[in-house]
Amino acid sequence: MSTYVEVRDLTHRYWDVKSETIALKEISFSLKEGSFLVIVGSSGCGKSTLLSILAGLYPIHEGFITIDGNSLASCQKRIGYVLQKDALLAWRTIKQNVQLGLEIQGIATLKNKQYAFDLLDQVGLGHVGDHYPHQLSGGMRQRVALARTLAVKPDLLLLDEPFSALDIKNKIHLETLLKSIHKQQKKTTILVTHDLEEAIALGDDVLVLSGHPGTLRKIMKIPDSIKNIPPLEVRGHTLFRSLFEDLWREVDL
Amino acid sequence: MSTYVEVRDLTHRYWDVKSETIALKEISFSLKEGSFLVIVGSSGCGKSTLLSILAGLYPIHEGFITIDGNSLASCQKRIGYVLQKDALLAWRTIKQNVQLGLEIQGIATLKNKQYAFDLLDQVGLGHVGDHYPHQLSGGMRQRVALARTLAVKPDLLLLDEPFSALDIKNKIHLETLLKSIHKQQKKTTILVTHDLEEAIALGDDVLVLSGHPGTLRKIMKIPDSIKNIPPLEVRGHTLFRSLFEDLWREVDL
Amino acid sequence: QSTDGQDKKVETITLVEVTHSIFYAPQYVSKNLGFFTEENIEIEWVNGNGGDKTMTALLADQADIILVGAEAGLYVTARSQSTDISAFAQLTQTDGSFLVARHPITPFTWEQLKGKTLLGQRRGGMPQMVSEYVQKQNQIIPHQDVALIQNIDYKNLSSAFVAGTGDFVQLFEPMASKIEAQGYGKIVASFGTESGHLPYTCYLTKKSKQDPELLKRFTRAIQKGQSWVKTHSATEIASVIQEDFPDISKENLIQVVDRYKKQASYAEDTIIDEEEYQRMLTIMKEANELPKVIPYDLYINTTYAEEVKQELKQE
Amino acid sequence: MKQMITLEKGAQSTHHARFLRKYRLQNLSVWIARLTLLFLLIGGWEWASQKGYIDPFLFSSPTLILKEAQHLIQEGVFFTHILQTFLETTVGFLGGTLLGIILATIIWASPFLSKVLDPYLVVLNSLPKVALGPIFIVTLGAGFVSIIAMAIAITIIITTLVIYNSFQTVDPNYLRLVRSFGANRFQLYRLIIFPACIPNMIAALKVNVGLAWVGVIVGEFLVSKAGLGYLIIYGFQVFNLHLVMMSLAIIAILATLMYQAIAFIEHRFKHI
Amino acid sequence: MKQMITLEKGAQSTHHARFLRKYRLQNLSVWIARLTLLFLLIGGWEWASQKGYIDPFLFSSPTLILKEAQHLIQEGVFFTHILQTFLETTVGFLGGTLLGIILATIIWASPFLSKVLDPYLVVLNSLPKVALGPIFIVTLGAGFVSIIAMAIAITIIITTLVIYNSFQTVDPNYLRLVRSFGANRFQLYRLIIFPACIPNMIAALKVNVGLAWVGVIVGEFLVSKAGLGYLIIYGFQVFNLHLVMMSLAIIAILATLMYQAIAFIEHRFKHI
Ligand SMILES: Nc1ncnc2c1ncn2[C@@H]1O[C@H](COP(=O)(O)OP(=O)(O)OP(=O)(O)O)[C@@H](O)[C@H]1O
Ligand SMILES: Nc1ncnc2c1ncn2[C@@H]1O[C@H](COP(=O)(O)OP(=O)(O)OP(=O)(O)O)[C@@H](O)[C@H]1O
Ligand SMILES: [Mg+2]
Ligand SMILES: [Mg+2]
Repeated sequence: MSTYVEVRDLTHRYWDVKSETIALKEISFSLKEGSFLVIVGSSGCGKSTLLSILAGLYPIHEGFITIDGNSLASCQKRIGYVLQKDALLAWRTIKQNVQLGLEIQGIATLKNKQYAFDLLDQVGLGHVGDHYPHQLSGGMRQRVALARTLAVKPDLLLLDEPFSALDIKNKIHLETLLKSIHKQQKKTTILVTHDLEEAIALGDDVLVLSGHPGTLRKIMKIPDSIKNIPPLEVRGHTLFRSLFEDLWREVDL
Repeated sequence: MSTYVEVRDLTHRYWDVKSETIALKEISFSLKEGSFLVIVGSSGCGKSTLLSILAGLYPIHEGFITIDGNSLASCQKRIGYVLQKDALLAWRTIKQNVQLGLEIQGIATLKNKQYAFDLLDQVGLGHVGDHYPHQLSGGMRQRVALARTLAVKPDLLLLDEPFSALDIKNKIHLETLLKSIHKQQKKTTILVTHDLEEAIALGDDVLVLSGHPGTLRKIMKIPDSIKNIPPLEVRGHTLFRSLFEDLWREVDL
Repeated sequence: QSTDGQDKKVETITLVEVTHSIFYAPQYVSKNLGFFTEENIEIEWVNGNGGDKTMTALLADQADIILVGAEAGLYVTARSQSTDISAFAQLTQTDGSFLVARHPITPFTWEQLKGKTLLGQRRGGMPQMVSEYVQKQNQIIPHQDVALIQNIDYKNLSSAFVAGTGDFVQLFEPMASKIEAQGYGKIVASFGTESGHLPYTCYLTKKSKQDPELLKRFTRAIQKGQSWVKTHSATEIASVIQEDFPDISKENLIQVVDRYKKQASYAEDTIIDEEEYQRMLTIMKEANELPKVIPYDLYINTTYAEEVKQELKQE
Repeated sequence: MKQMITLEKGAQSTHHARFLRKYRLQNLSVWIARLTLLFLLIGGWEWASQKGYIDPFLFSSPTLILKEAQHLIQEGVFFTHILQTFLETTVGFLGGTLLGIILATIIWASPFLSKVLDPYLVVLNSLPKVALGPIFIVTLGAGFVSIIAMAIAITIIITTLVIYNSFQTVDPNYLRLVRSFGANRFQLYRLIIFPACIPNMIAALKVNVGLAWVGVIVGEFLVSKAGLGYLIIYGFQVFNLHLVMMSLAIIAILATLMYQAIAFIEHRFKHI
Repeated sequence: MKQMITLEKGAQSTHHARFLRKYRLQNLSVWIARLTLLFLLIGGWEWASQKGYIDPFLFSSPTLILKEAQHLIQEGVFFTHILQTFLETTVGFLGGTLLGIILATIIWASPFLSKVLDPYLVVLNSLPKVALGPIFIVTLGAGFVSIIAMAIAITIIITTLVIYNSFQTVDPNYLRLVRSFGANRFQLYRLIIFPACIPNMIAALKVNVGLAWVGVIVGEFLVSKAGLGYLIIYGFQVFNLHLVMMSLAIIAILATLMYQAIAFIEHRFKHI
């Protein structure tokens, strides 16, 4: 597999009249096609900033990013982005929510819509298509958000703490779902989390950011023996504890 | 040690004009003085309801509760309650926040205030006493909330998901703090969480609620070998995994 | 000088005038020439901004004396059970409004109103009733021969006319003169001249609260002002009242006073004649606004006016 | 016993029945208190004016007001006046709201424009619009249009500010989401900003009803041949205060009804 | 070059400097646009009236307004009028706000009372208060008190509703917290409800300033011997529209200043 995402010397600064905040400093890493990268780090170390830049929401001032060899700007529509807050539109039914991305990109054909509804089935929510978001629980809403993003068939999937507001049962259920989707579709995926167990359970690699400004501290490879088992079982795996403690030491409070 | 908290056949119903929701059904358990009980269960199974009743916020319609042999109503001031949302008063400094309970109970003597400020030191926040809450991080704010409740020297400490909004480092740091305070003050404590690992790391016993209406499913004893080690290490303990899996099976999604 | 000795204590009267106008020149003359002071009266002047509010002020005991159109008292007496209101002196005896044409017309005849639009005063007020009365007197049927706009607040009439509404407008001074001076129209007739004498603007008080001696002194002060106005030129009057109208130029003031003086709008004495009163009732009846006929004696009190006139004549 | 059963209708358990009974009894007592208060206010007014404690000529009385209304109904003009004012208010407040929304949209579309206009909007907002009446008469003529303009003038700026404000407080997560899908500014508006603010717009409507009534009444004070504001002015002119009070009462009732209608719509919208 | 440095003052890096420059240049251009607009409006008005496109007799003109002001200043009554109205407005709006807070507190203290009064508040809220003027004159007299009453009548109900509403939306976590400490209802109010709602109260003040101005101006239309509302009425009576326009301009300026003063206080409170 070839390098798909390439981040080089990326520095990001936030400005206001009074001061400058350096959120990321000289971050470089690359990602193979179809791989699953998890980014962890303490609060405020720039995880969300990095993901937002990759999602094309902020301009790049220093450094550069290429996707499949092209500049980031030219690939905007090939990137899917899932937020911690599900951001389901309260005034639309679940079905209408799922096809939002298709409408925006002007590709709401019958076929594409059908694909979106199939995804809804796949996340186990085909039966609530005509409900409104407020009628769903937190876990269900987050599954809808995932289906909505997948509906536009992104080549790169970005997830910013998608499960952090869920309780442990829901969280593991969704982790399992995400992992199986990833295995099946082989979509390049970057997930941000502050849950170290989640990172180990899902990632091919775990990237640790640290400090203010956020710098790349370490990239940890997850052994193949763990990669292919479901998230719940990973947590009981013999290697798990030592991986967790390695990560724990790297992440600063 | 003697029985301190006694809950018998407690049923709680919420009413509105259209319908009745039974939140808890015939819950009975007792708690020894100085022990640490953790309550877990899926979302909506009545954990917060149970804690609110113990905190005297809802009247008891069916069943009864005694604290140290007395009726609950007569012990209101001996109960301390910490919420998931820290609820620090935004317009008061940290010091003023910490002495809020003392003011309400009319015991804001110099000595008691000093005790409150000592607690603030103890949770490691003596240096930010003159700051306002918005200047503190989530973990710091929750520590202030804990100190505020401890300041009125409650005999029974109730905590409703106090750490669920924190990231993993902060969470474990605060768990460690709480565990050490419990060990030192030997205060009877009830903690609600949906984090099963936290339950095992902190509790002497773990009470599992399940279903709608919430019923008592199981009370699990935590082995002594785990009880006395810090929360981070508990997670690596040999017994941990099987305890976790036992709990996992009991909690319904 | 005053018959009641100077040693008497000065009494204060709250006087609410329906509006502040050159039409009421004699009372400002009395004020500025000290006629009130001579009578040991101090006046607290309040601008009532309209007949309704002025009348209300009297009814609610916020005023001792009000200067208002006589019809206001008639309405109140006719509609309430009480007959407490009485008019005891008159200040002006004709309507004070003028017919202003958009373009100069010489000579003007009322015939020329036919087929045109007249921007009139509001329904229910004396000026509007007088206007319709005068039209009928001149063989014009209101609302039929001439289109009448009667829906505009009196404060905005001149603006509306200048902005292009109507061929004719019925205006008070100093608006009429101002419009003429600016070349937006020409005064072609006077409603005051046409209608004949009426008890137009009068001083009203409550019978139940009146202090005969004080009212008499008040009437005397007004009478003195009226007599002074009668015997002096428009220019002299204008100089005396200029301080009450700082926004109006001297020439304008002279012109307006002169116009009112010439058509005898300023009453020469304070007595409200029965004949004039009956004419007013007729006008109101024709306008369909008279709820009920009020006998002269019930509403009008000429005792002070006559006594004062008598005494001043003797001096 | 019959009544007991009604009070407990829909109960799902004996506990629930007890709750429902208490709840419904309390509701009942609230209604009784409301009606008693109403009765006391109106009855007291009538009584005081009959006994002569207050002057019925100045303060009117319920029966005299009813008599006045009867009189107008007999003359066949009662509903004409009401309809006139009601129509003006409706047009004025729909117009003000619509224009406010359009203005807010324009300002939202151009951040530069919004910054430039900001101080002007503050000034226009603080200016007591009731003082502008004469200017409308001069520019728009002495009729219907001026009255509507008054109602619009009073509502438009506050609507613009409220709605522009609500445009700006739309959950930023929504914006990140649609921008990540590559939406342009127009799509942003059509798919997110506008629908997300519909509840706020309805809330603005609620405020605007009251303001539109003020505008129309003030407008009718200045220029009118018919309508409730006209009746008030005319009533004062000829000292018929029963007419004034009657008009005020009708205005109060109509304004309340319109307000409640919008509150009802608002309630419905919350429940989709 | 001097200017460059000022534009980049406080920069913490070359990137920040670039940002600051852009930001400040944009700010500058906003100000330039604002002033240009102001100049165009005033200049255009003056120009159009000098050229005779609009009638200065009806619409006045900036120079004529200034002349009018100068005239009043020379007579020494300019500031008397302004002070009068300013005073009335201040008293009216502080009074309305204070009474509104007190009323909201009373209603909050008794849930039963609040339910009973609810429909009455809705009616009072929808009633156009400007129509009540004459009633104040009858009961309170033709003076200062009536004007203040008008301002208070316009502000009090909306204040009560807004503040009562904000009392009810105080974060329930705060309430659980202090109740778990065993607080009584008075402590609840003193320690939580009241301080938590101070920002909302200040926001209510912001709305009230505008309303108080309306109330005072309308009040002065009804009864007054001095003040800006009086000048407007008087200006119409003597057909001196420059006086009217001048008064309107002063009202706009004063109302804006008061609004900004409260916005400033609001801003300060947000930053504790
Ligand atoms: N819009 C912004 N303007 C200014 N500074 C910002 C902005 N957004 C984030 N920052 C700052 O940038 C740094 C990184 O923020 P970021 O949100 O990327 O962190 P994070 O790792 O996602 O944190 P968390 O785990 O809390 O979500 C922080 O110091 C934050 O204060
Ligand atoms: N005030 C209320 N009125 C009516 N029903 C309520 C109320 N509060 C809670 N409930 C219902 O009671 C049940 C138990 O709620 P509770 O908040 O105690 O659950 P929980 O276990 O704390 O859930 P979570 O993990 O989401 O905090 C739920 O079905 C909920 O819908
Ligand atoms: Mg983040
Ligand atoms: Mg809960």
